[in-house]
Amino acid sequence: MNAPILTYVTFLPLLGVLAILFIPQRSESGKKAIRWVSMVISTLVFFVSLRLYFDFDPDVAGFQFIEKYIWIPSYGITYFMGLDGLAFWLVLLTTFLTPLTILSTWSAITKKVKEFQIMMLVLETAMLGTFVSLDLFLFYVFWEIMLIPMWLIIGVWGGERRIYAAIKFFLFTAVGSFLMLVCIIGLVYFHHQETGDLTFNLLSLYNTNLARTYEILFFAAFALAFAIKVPMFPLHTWLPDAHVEAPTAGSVILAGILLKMGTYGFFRFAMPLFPDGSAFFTPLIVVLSIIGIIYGAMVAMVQPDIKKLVAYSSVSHLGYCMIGLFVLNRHGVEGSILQMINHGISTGALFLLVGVVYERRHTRMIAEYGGICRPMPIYASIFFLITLSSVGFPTTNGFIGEFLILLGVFEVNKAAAVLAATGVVLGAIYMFWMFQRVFYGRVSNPKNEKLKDLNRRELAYLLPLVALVFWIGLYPNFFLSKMHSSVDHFISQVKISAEPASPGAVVEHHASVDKAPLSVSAAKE
Amino acid sequence: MDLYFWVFASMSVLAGLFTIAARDALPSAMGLLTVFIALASLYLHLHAPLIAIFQVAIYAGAILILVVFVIMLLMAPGERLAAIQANVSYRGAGALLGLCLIGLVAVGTKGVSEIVSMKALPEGFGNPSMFGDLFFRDFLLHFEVVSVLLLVALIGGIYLCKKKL
Amino acid sequence: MSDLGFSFSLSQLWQVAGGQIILLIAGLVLIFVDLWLSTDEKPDHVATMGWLTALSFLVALKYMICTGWTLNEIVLVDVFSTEKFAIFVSAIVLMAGIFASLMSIGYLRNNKLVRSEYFILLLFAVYGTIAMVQSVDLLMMFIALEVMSLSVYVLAAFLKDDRKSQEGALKYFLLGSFGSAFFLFGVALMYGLTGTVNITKIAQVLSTGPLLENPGVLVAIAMLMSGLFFKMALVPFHMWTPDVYEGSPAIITGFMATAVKAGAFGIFIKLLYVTFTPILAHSGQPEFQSTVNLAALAVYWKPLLWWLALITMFVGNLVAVSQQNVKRMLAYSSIAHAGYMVLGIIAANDEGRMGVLFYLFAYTLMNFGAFGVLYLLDGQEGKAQTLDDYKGLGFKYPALSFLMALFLVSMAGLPPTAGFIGKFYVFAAAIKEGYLLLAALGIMTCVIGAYYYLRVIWMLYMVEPSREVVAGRVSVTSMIALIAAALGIMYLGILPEGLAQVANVAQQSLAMVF
Amino acid sequence: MASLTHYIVLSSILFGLGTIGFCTRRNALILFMSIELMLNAANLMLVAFSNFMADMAGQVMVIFIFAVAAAEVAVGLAILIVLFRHVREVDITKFNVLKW
Amino acid sequence: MEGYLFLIPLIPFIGFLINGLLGQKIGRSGVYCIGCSSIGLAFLFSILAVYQLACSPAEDRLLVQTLWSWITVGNLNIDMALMIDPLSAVMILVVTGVSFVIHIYSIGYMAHDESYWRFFSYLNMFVFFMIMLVLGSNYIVMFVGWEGVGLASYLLIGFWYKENVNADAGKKAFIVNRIGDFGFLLGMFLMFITFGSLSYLDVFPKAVHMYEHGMLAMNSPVMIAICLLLFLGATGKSAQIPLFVWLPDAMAGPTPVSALIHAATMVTAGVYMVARTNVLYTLAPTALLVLVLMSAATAFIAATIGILQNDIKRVLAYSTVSQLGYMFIGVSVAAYGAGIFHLMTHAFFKACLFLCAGSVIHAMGGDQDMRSMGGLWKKIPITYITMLFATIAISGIPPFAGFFSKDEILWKAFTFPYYPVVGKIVWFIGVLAAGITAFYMFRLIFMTFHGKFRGTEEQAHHLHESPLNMTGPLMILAFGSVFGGWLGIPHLIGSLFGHVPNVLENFFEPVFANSHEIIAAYAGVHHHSTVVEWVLMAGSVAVAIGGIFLAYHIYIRRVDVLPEKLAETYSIYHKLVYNKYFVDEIYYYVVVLPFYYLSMFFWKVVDAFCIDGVGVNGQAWLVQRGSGALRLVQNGYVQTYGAFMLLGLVVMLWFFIV
Repeated sequence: MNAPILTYVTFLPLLGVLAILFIPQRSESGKKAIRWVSMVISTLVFFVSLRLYFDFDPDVAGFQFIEKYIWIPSYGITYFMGLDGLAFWLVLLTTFLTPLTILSTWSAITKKVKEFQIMMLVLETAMLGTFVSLDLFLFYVFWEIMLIPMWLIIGVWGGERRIYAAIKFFLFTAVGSFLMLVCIIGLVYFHHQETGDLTFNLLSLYNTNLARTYEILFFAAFALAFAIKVPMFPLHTWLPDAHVEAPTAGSVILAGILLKMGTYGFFRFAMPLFPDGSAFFTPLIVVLSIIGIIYGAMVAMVQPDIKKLVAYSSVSHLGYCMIGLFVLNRHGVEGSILQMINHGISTGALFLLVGVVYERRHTRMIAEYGGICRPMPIYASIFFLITLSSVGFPTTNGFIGEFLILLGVFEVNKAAAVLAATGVVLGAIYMFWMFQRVFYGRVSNPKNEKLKDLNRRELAYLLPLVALVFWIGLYPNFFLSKMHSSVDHFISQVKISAEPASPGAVVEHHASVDKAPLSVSAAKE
Repeated sequence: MDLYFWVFASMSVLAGLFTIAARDALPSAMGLLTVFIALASLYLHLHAPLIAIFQVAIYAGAILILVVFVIMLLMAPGERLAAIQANVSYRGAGALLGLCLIGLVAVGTKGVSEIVSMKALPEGFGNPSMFGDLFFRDFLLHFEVVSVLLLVALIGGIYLCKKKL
Repeated sequence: MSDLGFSFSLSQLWQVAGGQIILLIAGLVLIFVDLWLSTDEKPDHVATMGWLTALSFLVALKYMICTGWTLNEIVLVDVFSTEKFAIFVSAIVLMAGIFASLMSIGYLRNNKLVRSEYFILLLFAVYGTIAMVQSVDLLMMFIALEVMSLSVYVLAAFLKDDRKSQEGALKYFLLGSFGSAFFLFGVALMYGLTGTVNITKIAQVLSTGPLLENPGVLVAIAMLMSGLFFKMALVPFHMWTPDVYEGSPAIITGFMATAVKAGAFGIFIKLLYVTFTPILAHSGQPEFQSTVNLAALAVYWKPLLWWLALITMFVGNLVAVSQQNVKRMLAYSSIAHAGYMVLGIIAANDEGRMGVLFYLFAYTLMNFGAFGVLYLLDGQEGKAQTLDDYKGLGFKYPALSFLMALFLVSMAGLPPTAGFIGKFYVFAAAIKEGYLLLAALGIMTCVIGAYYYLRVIWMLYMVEPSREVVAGRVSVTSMIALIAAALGIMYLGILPEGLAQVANVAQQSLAMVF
Repeated sequence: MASLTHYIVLSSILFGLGTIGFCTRRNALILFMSIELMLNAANLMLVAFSNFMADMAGQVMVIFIFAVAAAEVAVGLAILIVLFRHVREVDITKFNVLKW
Repeated sequence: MEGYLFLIPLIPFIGFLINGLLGQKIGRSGVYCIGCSSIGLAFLFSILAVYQLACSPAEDRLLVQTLWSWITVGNLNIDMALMIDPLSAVMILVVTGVSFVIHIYSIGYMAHDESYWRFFSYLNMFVFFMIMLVLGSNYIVMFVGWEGVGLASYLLIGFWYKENVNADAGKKAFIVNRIGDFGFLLGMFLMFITFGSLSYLDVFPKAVHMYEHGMLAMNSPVMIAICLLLFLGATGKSAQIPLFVWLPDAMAGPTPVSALIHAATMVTAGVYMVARTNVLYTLAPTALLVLVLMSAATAFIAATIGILQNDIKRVLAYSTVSQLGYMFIGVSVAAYGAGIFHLMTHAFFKACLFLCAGSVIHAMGGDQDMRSMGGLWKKIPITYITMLFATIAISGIPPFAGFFSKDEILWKAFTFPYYPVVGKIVWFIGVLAAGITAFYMFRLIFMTFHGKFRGTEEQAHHLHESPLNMTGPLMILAFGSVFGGWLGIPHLIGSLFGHVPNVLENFFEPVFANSHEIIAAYAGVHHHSTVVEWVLMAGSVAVAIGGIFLAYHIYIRRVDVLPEKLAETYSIYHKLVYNKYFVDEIYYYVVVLPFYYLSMFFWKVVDAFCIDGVGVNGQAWLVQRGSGALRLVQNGYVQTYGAFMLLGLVVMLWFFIV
């Protein structure tokens, strides 16, 4: 067994917290030191996580880098971590985005620097933990821990209505996740009844045969928790508020990673655990996703606030991810996963970009800008490239994701695909309209005349994102190749068991499900 | 027909009613005194002479006197509380609920007497020596704890009432 | 049997009630120490008294754990028992006592109260609680309950110059007496029905005779329970809680919310399970085999507790939302917590009882922590208790605020804190027994709970200060206690298994109480 | 000879009167007395049972309840007196600062 | 062998990067040099590739270069691959050739613009994407180019972004194109699930195979759907009804852009795509019917709008729309070669026309209104002559290029094998449109170059011929306009001169062979007499000449009275046509505004009020209020508290006993 690399990756940021705790922040140099420590640690985390890339075996359908220790034996709770093709990318996305985000706070966060950086690092740990946990309890713990730092980031360092936004964010998420906890426990006990095995181990729980009613019930609760996070229409209203009020870094992490937890949750938990439930709810979710795509785009279009616009665009984009997941074919699911990464990159970048002008002008209103293409050409160019990614321009990442998803949807339901594809048009409308109002025309506001273009630090955190946009756009196989087996496995998990049970099929399915994780652990140990 | 019982029972109920119905505190205390005495009489009837004595000595003699002292201390003679009744609805509800309680308890305990293992009273039941035996054997620990209780009451009372200790 | 005719030997007494005896002796010693010291009243003396009290709690704790926990059999002296359950609850109470005495040193100084009766009363309150938890005799329960209550009444009224304190205490006293009258009536009725006041004997008698079909038993149960519900502060027996908590000195509020509640829950669980459920049948003793019949009573108390838990969680959390005074808000929150704990009791399984014990432990840590910070931020009782006062203190008093935030997060039941694990245990237990709906509804009230807990945190960190608030002097003892509580919360939140095992062993011992 | 039932009913009536008094009266001292009434009801019950079951324990318990009642009254009155110093009233509807 | 194919797009791309990133540093000449030479090199490599292709035997005319495996998911396997076959060969020559010429022209045209480097980099980018579009070996790569040229178009239309109008036009172009792309995407999906691939080399043979083996019926709904969806894409890109509205606005861009993108290359991408997909279209006659009707309508309506436009570039823009309609008529009567032929000749003369117009505008100092021009021919003779040639070409006067291509289209329409009657009608519309085209094009010539100068003194003073780097391209393109048609000389005429071969048709044969076979097998081979063909040819020429004379009559001979008089006499029609049939307005009020208000409704009512207000904050309000109400129960009276305890007890007892 190799070194417990997932544990290292997950908890390394806490080391940074420890270091930062002892740096006084009264002086300017202290603040600088804090920032640097935070930056260095998170970069280190990224490099450590890169190690995963080299060791990741794309042919394995189950989980890799497995770590399992007994934690709370009386409830069968374990410290159980592992990665598959989806979690793998989300972990990398997290470790990649965090240092960039921290870099973006250099001049944005000048008060309470220490607390802020601590929150960022704690948040990173929580997010990573969420993605790598294979024990439902462990997952839930990380899932909830993540709430607090994010809540504080929005609430303490946010804008005018930060408290409203923060508490809305918190309560929305709490409603879903608390209910989910009840259902997690319920599931565990049903599993216990069935097999006599009391465990929170996800892989064992996959094999639970629940009564259909309970599958539907539990899926509903899980789906609620995740759908709020995604967020799906009509549970999305926390998002615009949270995004608008959060500081730039908060928005980036929120959009880039936190929202992925919703879709990730569907992929990892809700759907494979309750295939019948997911089959039952698929029509509803598809409809809501389509509504989300169209509605999100339309509402985004009329937003006067750039951040809000991007927030609503997230609703639209995440609609794609959801619908892609639920069509349950390779194209849809892989597209959806890729779209998760894409959205993390491009929407993250958009928020960073908005943050750049916000820092200079302290307003996010589109009407306050106009014509800033001229004072800030580099900024405009990068913004434009990211805009392209956001609207799914071919050769950018957005296209690959949307294309695969829509193709996947089309294979299953043509009408749904047609409706979903309108998002392609709508996306162009709101993004380009916004771009035009912000960057084109004459400089209408004299305050914008003297705007400074991007400095080197800003370029340093934006360019990697731009590079990724095109990397994924031009060579998506690099990313896709790692997820094929996991996605196949996922589809077989959800699909086969969702089919009306002929006894043979069920047995076969169980055998196949059992095999994969076991073989992995055997191989690894 | 047990006249003794009925006399003192009705006396205690009436006195009890008077206790809670009297406008002033002092007559109310007198009502309570009557209840105590009526109950003491019933205790005698129930072969509990010692309790009857204690009832009169401790309850009527000590506790109630304490209450009366406090009444004297805190209220001017004949002082009445303002006529306007605050919080009437709740109090009405309370009275109603109290009546319900009586009814329910009475209904609930209707069959109790059939179940309780009736025994003929042994010789000397209720006499002090028997009482003392029990008191100092089976209830020794209770006694000790009650002494602590009284100590607490003592300390508390002293602390609260004395202005400067 | 000694020649005095006692049914127990002194060594047995020492084994079973050693902790109580230590506390009693300490109490008496302290009275004399007090008398000796109080010839010239100085704050130092109060501190000395505080330290001595804490020390005696510690000694008692040590004694109870080292002696009681290692006993393989339950030792009984007819009225007291030393089953591990009682020891566990007593340990919680003693822990609360230690917290209370340590914090009180600072509290009394900040409030310029140089009165050492405080500690004596505290000591007797703890003594009463432990005696209550250890008792297996309804009469002793009642008397011990009164010892505890009277001490706490006086402590609640301890701020003689503060009208609120007095008013709260009087309400507490009146309603408490009212409640214990219920209990007493229940005791009397139960005695009449079964001919005994010993809870195991009651169980035996109830299960063998024709009594189970008699509604009189149910009347008695209802009376007994409602007396205890009062102390547990379940809706609708909770009405005293907010007023008394708000009025009382902060530390005493903390004590009431933790030790008294722990005692009440402890005795309630013991009474309920030993007397009214078939738990004794698990002991394997032939004379208790008949108690399996007591399962029939579940039809009565389970739905009752179901509704009570729901209403309690709901009302506690809901009303807390509109509270401006943090102390009062915490009072409502403690009501809500009681509701969660009842969830574990309804489950009526090992996990549930274990969960309640764990919950009580965690709850004691976090609640005492919160009240500790509250009094420190307060300066002098009542000076800065409202949410308005808390505005912007987060960066002015970072350590205190952080601790407050931690305690509140734990109360809100968010990981990785003990509060979360505690909630997890009780909910898991309820769900295991199929109370999915109740669990779901209950957990929704947690959302409301999260809202008002977080509101305090956001007042601390996210709002600009509205007026100048000067926190009181932070005494070392308080800080030690707070940090200990915080570490405990974190530790239990991450590694709960150890305590859970202990709690499990403790709850299992309930089956052996006879 | 009155039966046990008579005593139980009498006891519950007295107990009920106590609760009614507690819930309706505003004079704090009458509230005290109502509580005493309730305790006495319990005492009566104990003595009655003790008599009919021929078990002295019931009587012994009554003694303890006397003690408890005495202690309660002592403390309660003390608190009332302290509060009286602040409010100059024994009307409990005036003890209404703490609410909501 | 084919290893250099990737250089054709790569070089412009590198040019784009250099100009874009370092444009400000390397100075004007550097930018010009890189901008033009990169296209020049691409052109050279294109010639090389086409040469190689032409040298190989007809059945081997195919070069494929797979660059890398792009998207591999499940059975979807898309390579980033380039392919050149006769069809793309012609296109690539047109694209790189015309681009090169226009790049050179741009040096002069953009000489005074401060953002010249940006212009050149965009232009290079456009060429890159256009090459990708043409050379892509599957629909996805084509889609890359397809969207990419749209992007370049967006950037170039809005090149002078300081004017919001320009930026608006760019945005409009992009969004309208996106609507088309929406169809394109869906078409691809449908194609993928039908044929399991998106590569040309898989799809077409498979379609033929399936057809031949009866797995795919002629005119099956799937095929119709695919074809129509793809055509929706084409209507966006190629400005056909109903998505043509963006093109006239796109004239906001610099004139070279209009010439290159909005006349010669990008807008013809739709035609290319349909020709590329010929097999599928051939299998879907109904789709072709729709296409032909739409395109005929486009050709006619756009031409009528062209009559009354006063902005010189707008006239050309509508003319482009109309001509694109022509091309689509060509491809939609299954005469794919004819469509491409017209595409090629159109590239020459329309590019030439635009560049000339640019030259005129240049001379006029930026003024584009023909009403302020007149009599310019003396001042800018080269421009005049080249423009005249191009105009004659577009009017379809033999032997200019336009005549051949237009005539072939008309003839093929007349002999439309699937729907002969419709074909005849379309022929008639086509001839009519040709006449109108001739009319308004000459109107343009007459208003601009003849008569009196109507502009200001200053403009008159400013008038000058453009420099050589601008007139040179004009001449080259004019040359193309004159002689370009000879590549596709019809058999009829070719036989007159001793079997001059129709080079183009022969060259294309391998690409369209399958379609021709299918048509022949399905509709049979009809032989039309040469007499009919001659008569039709003469008829269309006559109509064109008639149009020219009409223009002459109105705008030269009776210019003082007739235009106004006509406008008054037919004021309703005048207004209608003058305002472009109010299409923009209709779209605005029927689509844009409702859409906007619907969005506002969603935001303000559904989101803010219903979900957030009632749903979310409503619950919070409920909790707050509930809390506020419930706390009042806690009224501070001991009796109340006692009553509640009593209540609890009573309820418990009730529950237990009763």
